[in-house]
Amino acid sequence: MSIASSVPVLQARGLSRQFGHVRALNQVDFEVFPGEVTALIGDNGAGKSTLVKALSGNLAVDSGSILFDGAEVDMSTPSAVSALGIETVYQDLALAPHLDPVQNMYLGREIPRGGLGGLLGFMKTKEMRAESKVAFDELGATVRSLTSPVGEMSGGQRQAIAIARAVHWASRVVFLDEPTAALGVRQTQNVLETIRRVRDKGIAVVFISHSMPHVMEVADRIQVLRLGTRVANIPAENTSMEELVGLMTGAVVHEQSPKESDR
Amino acid sequence: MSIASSVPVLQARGLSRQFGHVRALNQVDFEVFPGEVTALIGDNGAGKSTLVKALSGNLAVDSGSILFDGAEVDMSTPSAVSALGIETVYQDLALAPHLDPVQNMYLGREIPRGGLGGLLGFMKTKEMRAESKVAFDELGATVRSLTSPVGEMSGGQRQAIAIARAVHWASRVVFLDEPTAALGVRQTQNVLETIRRVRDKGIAVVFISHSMPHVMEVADRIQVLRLGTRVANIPAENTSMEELVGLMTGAVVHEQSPKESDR
Amino acid sequence: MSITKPPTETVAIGTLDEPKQGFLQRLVRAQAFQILLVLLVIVLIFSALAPDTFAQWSNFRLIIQNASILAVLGVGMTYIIITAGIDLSIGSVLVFSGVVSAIVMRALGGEGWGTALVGILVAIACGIGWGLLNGFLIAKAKIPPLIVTLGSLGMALGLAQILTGGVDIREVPTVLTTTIGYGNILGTIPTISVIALVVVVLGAIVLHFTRFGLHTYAVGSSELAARRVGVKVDRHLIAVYTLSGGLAGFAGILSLSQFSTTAIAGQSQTNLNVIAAVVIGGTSLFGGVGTIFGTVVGLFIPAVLQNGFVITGVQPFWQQVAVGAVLITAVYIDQVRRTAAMRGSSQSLWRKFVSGGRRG
Amino acid sequence: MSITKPPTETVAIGTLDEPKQGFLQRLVRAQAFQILLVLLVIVLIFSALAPDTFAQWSNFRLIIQNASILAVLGVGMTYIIITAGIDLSIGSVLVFSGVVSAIVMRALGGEGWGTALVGILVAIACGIGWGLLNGFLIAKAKIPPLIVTLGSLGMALGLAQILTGGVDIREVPTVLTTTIGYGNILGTIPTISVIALVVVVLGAIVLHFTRFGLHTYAVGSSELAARRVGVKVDRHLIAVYTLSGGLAGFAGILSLSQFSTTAIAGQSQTNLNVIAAVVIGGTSLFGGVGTIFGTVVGLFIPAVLQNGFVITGVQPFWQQVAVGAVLITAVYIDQVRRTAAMRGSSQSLWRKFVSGGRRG
Amino acid sequence: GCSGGDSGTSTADGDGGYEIAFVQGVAGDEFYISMQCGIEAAAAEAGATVTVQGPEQFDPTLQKPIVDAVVASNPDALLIAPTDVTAMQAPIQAAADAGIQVVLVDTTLEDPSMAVSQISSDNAGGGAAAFDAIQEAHPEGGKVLVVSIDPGISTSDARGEGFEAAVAEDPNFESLGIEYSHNEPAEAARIVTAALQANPDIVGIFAANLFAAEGTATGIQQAGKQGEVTVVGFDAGPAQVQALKDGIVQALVAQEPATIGTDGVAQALAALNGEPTEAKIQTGFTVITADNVDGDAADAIYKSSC
Ligand SMILES: Nc1ncnc2c1ncn2[C@@H]1O[C@H](COP(=O)(O)OP(=O)(O)OP(=O)(O)O)[C@@H](O)[C@H]1O
Ligand SMILES: Nc1ncnc2c1ncn2[C@@H]1O[C@H](COP(=O)(O)OP(=O)(O)OP(=O)(O)O)[C@@H](O)[C@H]1O
Ligand SMILES: [Mg+2]
Ligand SMILES: [Mg+2]
Repeated sequence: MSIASSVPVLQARGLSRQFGHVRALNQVDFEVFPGEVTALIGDNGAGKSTLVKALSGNLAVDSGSILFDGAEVDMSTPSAVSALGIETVYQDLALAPHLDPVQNMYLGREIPRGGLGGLLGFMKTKEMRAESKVAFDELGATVRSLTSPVGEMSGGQRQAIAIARAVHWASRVVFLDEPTAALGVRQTQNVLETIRRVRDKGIAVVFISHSMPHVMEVADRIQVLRLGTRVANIPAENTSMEELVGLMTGAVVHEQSPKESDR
Repeated sequence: MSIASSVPVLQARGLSRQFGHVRALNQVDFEVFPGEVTALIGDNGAGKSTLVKALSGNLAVDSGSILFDGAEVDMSTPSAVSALGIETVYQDLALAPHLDPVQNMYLGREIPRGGLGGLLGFMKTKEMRAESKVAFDELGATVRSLTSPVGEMSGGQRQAIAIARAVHWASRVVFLDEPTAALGVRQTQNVLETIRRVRDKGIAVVFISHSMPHVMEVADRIQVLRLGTRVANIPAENTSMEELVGLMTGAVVHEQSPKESDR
Repeated sequence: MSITKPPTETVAIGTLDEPKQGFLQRLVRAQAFQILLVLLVIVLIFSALAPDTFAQWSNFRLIIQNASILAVLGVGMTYIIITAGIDLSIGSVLVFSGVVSAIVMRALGGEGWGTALVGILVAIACGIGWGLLNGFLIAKAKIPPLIVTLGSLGMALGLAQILTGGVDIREVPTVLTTTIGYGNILGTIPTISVIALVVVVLGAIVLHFTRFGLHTYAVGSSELAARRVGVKVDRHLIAVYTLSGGLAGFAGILSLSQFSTTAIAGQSQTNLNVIAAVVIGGTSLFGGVGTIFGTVVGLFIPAVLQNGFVITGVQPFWQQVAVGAVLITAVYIDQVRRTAAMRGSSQSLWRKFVSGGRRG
Repeated sequence: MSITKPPTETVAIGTLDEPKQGFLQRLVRAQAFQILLVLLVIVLIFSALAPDTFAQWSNFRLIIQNASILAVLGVGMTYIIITAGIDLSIGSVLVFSGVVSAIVMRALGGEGWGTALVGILVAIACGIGWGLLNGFLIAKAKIPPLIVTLGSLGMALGLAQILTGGVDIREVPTVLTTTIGYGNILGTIPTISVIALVVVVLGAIVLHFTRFGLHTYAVGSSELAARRVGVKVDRHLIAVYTLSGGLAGFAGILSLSQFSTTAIAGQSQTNLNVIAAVVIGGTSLFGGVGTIFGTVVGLFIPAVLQNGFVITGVQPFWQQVAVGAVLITAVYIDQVRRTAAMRGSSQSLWRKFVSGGRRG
Repeated sequence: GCSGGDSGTSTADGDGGYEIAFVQGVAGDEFYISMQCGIEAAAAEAGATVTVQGPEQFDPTLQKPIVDAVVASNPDALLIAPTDVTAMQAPIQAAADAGIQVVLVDTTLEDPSMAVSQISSDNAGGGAAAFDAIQEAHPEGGKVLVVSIDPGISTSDARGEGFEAAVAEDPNFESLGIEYSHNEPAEAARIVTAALQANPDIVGIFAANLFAAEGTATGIQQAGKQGEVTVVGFDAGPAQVQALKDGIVQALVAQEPATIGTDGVAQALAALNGEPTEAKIQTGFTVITADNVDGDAADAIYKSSC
């Protein structure tokens, strides 16, 4: 089912981060392997989004280290992280509301014109539009206008744009923070399928969702956060929905050291 | 299962609304009955949120009429609508990010102090805090701090606050636009249970969701929007997930006039 | 889907919460404490440089006196900026109200409290009139506040000039100048400053403790959210601009009392000075955050700087340079300290936004 | 869950889309077309009132000539306001650059192009210097733009006064005054206006068609989003403030050419005038929206009004009142027409926000 | 100091020299700089030190805090150009009450009794003289315009009024009134171009201060009316004199700032030394034209550096 290798492409060790009196991350270990879909689940406020932000260069942690391909690299800014081939769909999406879907899709990665025009910053607008259309179609997104600002679009349309963008650019890791939350039934199925397709290209996928059926459907490995701590890291086939829900709420406690459960 | 009466508490007739070249609503009829959970479903961009905004005084329609308790009343502003006992959880939530959960919960409905203090605008802060805590607890919300701005909170925490607010104030109709999208498993169950409880108090609930299992779990009646038009209005027991999905995507077409299917 | 319903345990609400905070704590933590430290440092430096001249009550007294009118204006401006608005017209409205009030008092004649009281009411009424106009155009006609108040700036000043023919009116009842303008309370505290203090304290109480203040924050935090939950946003905006206008009118009578003239050519810098004070005090131009206390501290920083520079004999041209540099430095230090207080949250964009950091 | 995968039909993308839009269409639709109509109406009214004096090319020529320097400044300000920033320092930077350039040219001596060219480069370099400083403090030190540019306003002006001892320099190479200042192209088109037009057109092309322009909108639309997708937000902000500074420096040499003096104290209103023009032109102070074309139209509305009022003999005091009133009315009409063009979207708060309506 | 040097800093000298503070009506104005030169020269002779301060605009609300601070710094004498006859009354009274010898220079107060002396220019007379110069150039009469600063500034208002009063006495001339340039050359240029467009028969323009004159000159050049319109400026800084020599301005009304400054110091020192003082000194003005600029009026030109 997975073509996973044994070196994690991204590995976090002992991450902690406190906001005021709230300890959002508390000594979290986390790792993702190429060609594997890792589901990250947990109750509301468990720290999932905070972990994603920390791993995508958007949030400084108080302590802990992050390794990429087994080595420490600069992951302090979003642009450094995307240069490593890591893309993220944030829970709050973070699209530029006044820009259109195509501009959002290519923001920061515009295709320059050839020659002098390109040096001066002119862009291949038509090409970008055509490629975006293909990417949106692939997800079955119902984006009805490619020239309206995304701020005017429906929740699901915006989510589809953000997913299309991340999937299009990721080459090593893609984080999807509740990507299907606003999507229709059909779009959700497309996204789950896309996740599998991306995984099969050897890219590591981190899938955050509150929908246990979806998690069971695509995940190869499941890591559970509870109150800022990882309480489980288990292969998807070895668990059940009941166990996962118990782990998230604290009704079930795994008597395991994180090291033992690794792979 | 439902204590529905036969006069719709809220009824929309032939609502249309166009944005630029996009026809978001196209001659939509829609009605909700007291003590009934009406699920409103449809593909992304079908017009569900637009319909909710139109029915909650947030959007002027191009044509069509809205009746409350069978009569035309002023429903042009959100405050007029909430005065009728109609509350809404919007898909984009619309909390004031700099205010804390308690302030958001009571915004526009603050409890005044007694006597002169009340006239001068002083508020019963402690009482509001205590009541908010009860409301959040009821939903099992994981709001960790009652004094932090909600802009700092996780997606699920914010959603829980918005739901708690709407449920707390609604006396006739409550619109829930994808209320469980960001919620954890446990919180989702609580919200579904809350929906049933509210329904049993005789309040009409409009539940928008892309999760067919949740829809089937709580809905008494299901109305389907497709490209801005209502294509079905059916009791929940007479349908199946497959049929609903087909209706939403256009794979199944109901050969029915809306009038016939009414109740 | 067969998920067994998990126990509805009541989790964590408030359990990790900060200890309950009193009024003082909230004020101090929230906004303006760091900038107060900056002000104190400035005062200490000048006191060390010029202990005999700067660090005297007689000098502080005058600094406070000169800041009093601006403080009254600052209260209204703080409300407006918290709603994410702006009011450029306050200086002109001040002048206009002073002019009308002076004309009325001249017509009534007399130097006593009767005339003065009518003048005060007229000035406030004029200010309220302009404020209502501003608020109405902003809330109902949906014209951007910058344009509306730029327009009323010109209109109020032009009308003041038309009413006076461009010649200042200098007949002001003596009771105003002797009591409000230059009178003292307890022998040494300027009456005008006590009046300003009352306005400031009332403004702060209303902003931080009442429904009106809460709605001011709500409108600035998210107008959409406020509107959706049924806050009467339009009415509130009108009220806030009216408040600012009324305070500008009141400041007009204070200015008349202090200067015994309508000073129609004056107040050209007032709007920018007051806006700067509000922003120095930690209020974000993007709305939703701010305190009156911060504004008052924000007023004193440039005032103390100018006073100190004059006393230590810094050349006027260099003063401008120095005030500019110190302003930037002060806000920067405030920034850094606040960030540090948040414990390494320097990457939290949200927090930066909330604290008015990046873009305010 | 057994949902049969529905057909992945390619729905609706672009099918309901507007017909493809050219450059002109985009410009016109997007922002500034309505306000252009307002300008035209104002011109028509004055033309009817004073056909022999107002409605003459000779008069329009002068209006255009007098608006040229502000147009150059307006280009930079439009970029800045689109990023949700503000630059109060342009007037002072203009003066400072003019002063330094005049001093350098005086030291070099000579009335020819050699000296003038050095002067032009020096002025632009000075402007860039201040712009860099502003940008750095805003982007890196995270100090609010209002405070930074208020500070550099004072600093640049103070330094200009220190450099000259407060006395204007009047020695400007004659080539500058005869060609740029008062020269004409094609006999009747002021050279300075042609220069300004080139700057405006270049500014518009870069803003609307290049990556740089796109990132400007992105930063203003959502700084967080831009940062997250890897746009170098800090670098971009520095670049935008540097652009504005450089243009202010260039405007400094234009001003020298036109007035043959450094006019140190004479730019106190420039910043507000330019900001007002940008906002009249439909750019939102909250960022993300705006056009250069709108700014240019926004500059001409007050300029034409003033010219028309003087020509039709309106009393100076009344002029201020009338300019204020017409300003508000113009923006209001623009607002209403734009809203109507959106077909009844008057309730769409989002659209209002996008179009800079409510709060910009 | 006026040369940008360090003479503005008061050095607490041990030689017992007096400390004199000079508060300008507005900082960075050549008129006050020339006055400052006179003051510093006279003070240097007497071994006194001078501190100079001034507000950014001619605005009592900006000048008052400065005066308050100057008083707090406790100089021996205060030379001040009050920006308003009533608004500055109380702060200056406070200075006198603190034992500081006050000399009012250039402008005065409603009740100047606390001052040891008041030395003022005749601004209204200067305005009338400006009209005389236009009258001389255009004996046939015509339309005239005043470009002033802002309404409410006592000095420029007096100039405008003096000018208008003189126009009213000559039936051949018609005044188009006073326009206000808000102290911006660009604004003055816009006004003048529009006025010339509406009234091509304007024969004379009186520009009430330096920026008004510079903008007026620019406007006339833009309209291509050099030589047809007589421009009379007020004050005679190097810039104005340059304009006069270039033929852009035809006449200048010069006050005597240096004399005011010298006299002011003399009066202050007299008061400090317990000698008799002169309660009121009126200084005159000189009309400078191209004919006398290098001749007998050369002394009237203001200095931009001492
Ligand atoms: N910028 C911030 N400032 C203060 N507290 C924060 C901030 N961001 C997150 N928190 C807090 O940290 C905790 C973890 O939040 P996070 O968003 O990571 O949760 P989550 O697991 O993603 O939850 P959800 O499922 O609801 O999205 C929450 O209690 C939240 O209130
Ligand atoms: N303010 C607006 N301006 C322009 N177009 C809009 C606006 N609001 C909605 N639309 C368009 O109207 C259509 C319906 O949007 P709506 O938000 O109602 O969909 P929805 O059914 O709620 O979808 P979702 O399930 O994704 O939330 C979409 O195509 C959307 O792009
Ligand atoms: Mg989350
Ligand atoms: Mg929706």
